[in-house]
Amino acid sequence: MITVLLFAHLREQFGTRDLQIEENSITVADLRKQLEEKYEFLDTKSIMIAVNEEFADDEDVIQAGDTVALIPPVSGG
Amino acid sequence: MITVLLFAHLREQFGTRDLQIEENSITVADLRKQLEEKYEFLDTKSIMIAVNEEFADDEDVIQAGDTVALIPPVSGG
Amino acid sequence: MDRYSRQTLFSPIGEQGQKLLREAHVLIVGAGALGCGNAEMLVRAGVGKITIVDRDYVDWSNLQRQQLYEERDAEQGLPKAIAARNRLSRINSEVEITTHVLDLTPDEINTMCEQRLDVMIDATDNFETRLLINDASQAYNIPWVFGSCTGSYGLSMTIIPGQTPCFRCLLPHLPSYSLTCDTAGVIGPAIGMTVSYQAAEALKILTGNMQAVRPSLALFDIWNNEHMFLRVGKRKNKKCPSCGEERTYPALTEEDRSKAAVLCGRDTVQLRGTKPFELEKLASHLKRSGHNIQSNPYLAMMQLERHRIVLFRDGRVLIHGTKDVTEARSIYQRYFG
Amino acid sequence: MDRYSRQTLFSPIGEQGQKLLREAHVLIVGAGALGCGNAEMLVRAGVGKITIVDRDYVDWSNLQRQQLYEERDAEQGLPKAIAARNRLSRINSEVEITTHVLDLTPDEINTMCEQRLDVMIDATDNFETRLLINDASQAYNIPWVFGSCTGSYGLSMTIIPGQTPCFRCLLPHLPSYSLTCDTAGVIGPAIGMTVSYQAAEALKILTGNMQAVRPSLALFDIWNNEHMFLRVGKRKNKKCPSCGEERTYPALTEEDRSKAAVLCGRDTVQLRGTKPFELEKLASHLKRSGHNIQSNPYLAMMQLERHRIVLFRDGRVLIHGTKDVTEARSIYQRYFG
Repeated sequence: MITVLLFAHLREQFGTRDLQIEENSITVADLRKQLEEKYEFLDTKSIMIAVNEEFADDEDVIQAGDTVALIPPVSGG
Repeated sequence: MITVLLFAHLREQFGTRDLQIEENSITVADLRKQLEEKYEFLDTKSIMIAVNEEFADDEDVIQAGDTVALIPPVSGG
Repeated sequence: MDRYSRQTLFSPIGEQGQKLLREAHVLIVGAGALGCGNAEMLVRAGVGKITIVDRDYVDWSNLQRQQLYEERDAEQGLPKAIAARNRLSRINSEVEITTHVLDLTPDEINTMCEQRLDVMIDATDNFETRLLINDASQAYNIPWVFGSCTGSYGLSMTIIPGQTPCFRCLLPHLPSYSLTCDTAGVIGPAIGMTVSYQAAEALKILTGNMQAVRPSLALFDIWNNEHMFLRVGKRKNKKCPSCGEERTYPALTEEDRSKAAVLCGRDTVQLRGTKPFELEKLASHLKRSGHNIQSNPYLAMMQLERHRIVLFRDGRVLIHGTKDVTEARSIYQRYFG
Repeated sequence: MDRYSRQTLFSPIGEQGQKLLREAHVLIVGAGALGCGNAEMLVRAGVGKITIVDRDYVDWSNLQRQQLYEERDAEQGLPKAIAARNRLSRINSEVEITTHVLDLTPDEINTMCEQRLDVMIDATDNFETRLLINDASQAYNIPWVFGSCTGSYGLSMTIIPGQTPCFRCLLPHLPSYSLTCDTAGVIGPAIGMTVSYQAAEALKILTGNMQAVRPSLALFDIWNNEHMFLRVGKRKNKKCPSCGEERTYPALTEEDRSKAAVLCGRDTVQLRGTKPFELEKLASHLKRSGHNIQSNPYLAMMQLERHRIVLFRDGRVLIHGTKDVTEARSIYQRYFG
C-alpha cells in the first residue's frame, strides 16, 4: 500500500486529502500513468512528485509503505 | 539511546543541536533530574518537554529510539 | 470590485465567513512586532472591530520589525497604540479601532472581557500578561492565541476554553529567566511566521471553522530550517487552577501587580502613579525650569542626566537606563516628588 | 539607540552581517502581496539598495493582503511600484529604492543583471516571468528565491546557481492551468508565511550564511495545519537547458513575448504598444471628447462601455473585462487606433 498525499486544488478535485494505492512497487512514471488513466481530469506532467519527503525522478521506484506527495505548482503571488 | 533536540538558547548553552542519552527507558521526571545534575546551568522546571512530537507529563516513560524535544518558552513578542 | 473578493473566493471563508468577520471583535494585547503584524492582517481581512492595548511608545529600534510604524512615529515618540491606529485607519476605514495606552491589569482585562469579544491575540513580551490573558480567557470563555519569538525561533498555540489545555497546563512553572527580543534579538521573518500562525488561527475561529483549529503547538526555527507541530492534548490538567475543576484564576485575583516593575529585557523601570498626569501643565512647568521636554498629547519625555524619563498621561513613568527599582524611585522623587 | 540593534543582537547576523546588508542590492520582481511583504522586511532590515519592478496599479481588491498600500493609493490608482516606494521611503529613508513600472522582458532583466545584484526575489504571479528570473539567475550567477501561494497553500525554494537544482529542473513542464490568487483566492497568513520563508533566505544569502540556506522546498497549508520540507538535490538535471552542461537559457533568448497577453487569472488583456504614451496630451484630448478620465503622472484610466481601460506611460494598455485578445485589440483600435 502506498499513501499519496494531495495538496491545493487536487484535494478538492479528488474530494479527499490522500489516496491509498494498492502496489508493492511502482516507478514514479508508472504512478503518473496509473493516476491519469483513473482520473481523467488530472494532468500529472506538470505536477511535482516527492517520495518520503524527497523530490523524485520518473525512474525512481516507490515501495509499499512509502508516502508520496503530489505537489501542484501554483502561480499566485 | 534517546535523542534530545535542543532549541533557542539551549543550543548555544550546550554548544550542540542535540544530545544522545544512553538509556533504554526513563521517565520524563528522571530525565529532567539527570540533565540538571549533569548541566548545572539548566533550570528544567520551566522547560517544556515533548516526546515523539507530543507534549509529555513528568510520569511518562521515554523509550530507547524516542525523540525528545526540550522547548524553552521565550517571552519575546 | 469587492475589496475582500480574494478572501471570499477562499471557500472555507466565503461570503458567510466574511459576514462573520465584519461582526467580530478582537482584542490584541500589545502593539510591538506581533501586535503590529496581527492587527494589520486582521484589519485588512475586514474584522469589524479591533481593540489594541499597549503601554509603550515608538522607538527607533522598533522600526526594524514593527510594521505599522514609520520614522515619523519614532521622531514624535507616539504611543504605539496611537501610531498603530493612525496607520490602520488609513488601511481600512471600515474597521472600528479602539486603542488604550496602558499596562494591562486584572481590572482592565475584566472590563474588556465583559463586552463581546470573540478572540484575544497575545502580542505581549512577558509571561505575567500572558497568564492574565489565559485566566481571563477561561473565566469569560474566550479563545486566545499564544505567540512568542526571539532570534529566529518561535512558538504559537491556540487555547480554546473547555477543549484544549490552557497555557498554565503547558507551563505550570514560569521561567525565572527567559529570552526577549531585547536580550536575544529577533529577525523579521521569525515575527512574520509567528504572526501568520496567529492570524490564521484567529480567522478560523472568527469564521466558525473550529474543526480547522490546530490542535498542536507550532515550533519553528526559520534560520535553522526546523519546524514541528507538537500535540498538546495530553497536558490538559484537571487540577489546573486556571482551567481545572477547582479554579482560582490566580492571575486575575492576585493583588494588583506591584506599582513598580522592571520591563523585561530592557534597561527600564516602570513606576505606576496613583493618579493621571496633567501633561500640559507639567510640560510647561518643566520647560520653565530649563528642561528640554519633548511632548505630544499622550506623553512627555526628557533626558535627566543619564536617564531618559517618559511620563504617560495615565500616571505611569518609564525610567530608562536602570534596572534598579530603588534607584528609579529615587530619581522620580528627586524631580517630581 | 541603533535602529538595527535587535538584528545585530542575532548572532548569525551581528554587526558584520548588518554591514553586508547595507552594501547589498536586491531585485524584487513584482509588487503584489509577496513583493510588498518582502520589500518591507528587507527595507526594515536595512538592505542598502532595493529595485522593484511591477506592471500593475493599486486596486481596491489588493488592500486585503498587499501590505504597502492604503485606501488612498487605490483611490488614486497609483502604479504599485510607485505606491510601494512612497511607503518604503517613509519606513526607512536610509535605503535607496529604485522602481520600474513595466512588464519584465528578457532585455530588461539582462540590463538589470549587468549591475551588481546579490539576490532576486520572485514575487510574480506567473510562471513565464519565473522562468525569466531562473534563466537570468543562471546566466549571471545570482541566487533567487522562488515563492508562490494561493488559498492557504504555499511553496518556497532557494535556487543557488552551481549548487541547487534550478526551477526548470524541478518543473520541466509548465502547467497549462494553474491557480492564482485571482482564481482561487488567498488569505493573508499564507502570504505572510511565504514572505517569511523568502525574506529569511534572502537575509541568509546577503549576510554570507550560505550554510544555513534551506536545501529543500518548503510546502505548507496553514489552514489545514500541514507543513513539509521536501529535499530537492536529486532533481538537479545535467541536461537542463537552464543550468545543465549545454545551456540555451530558453527564457532569455526566445523572441520578446507576444505583444498581447491575457493576465493570468484575471479578466484582463495587456497590449504592448510600440512607443510610450504622451499621457498629458492624451488625457486632455480624451477629456475634451467627453470621456471621464482619471489620471496621475504614471497612467490614465477610463471606463468605455463595460471595459475599464488603463494606459501606462511606457506604452502598455490594460483592457479589463475581457480575456479575448482579438476583442481587446478591436476595442483599442476603435478608441485609440
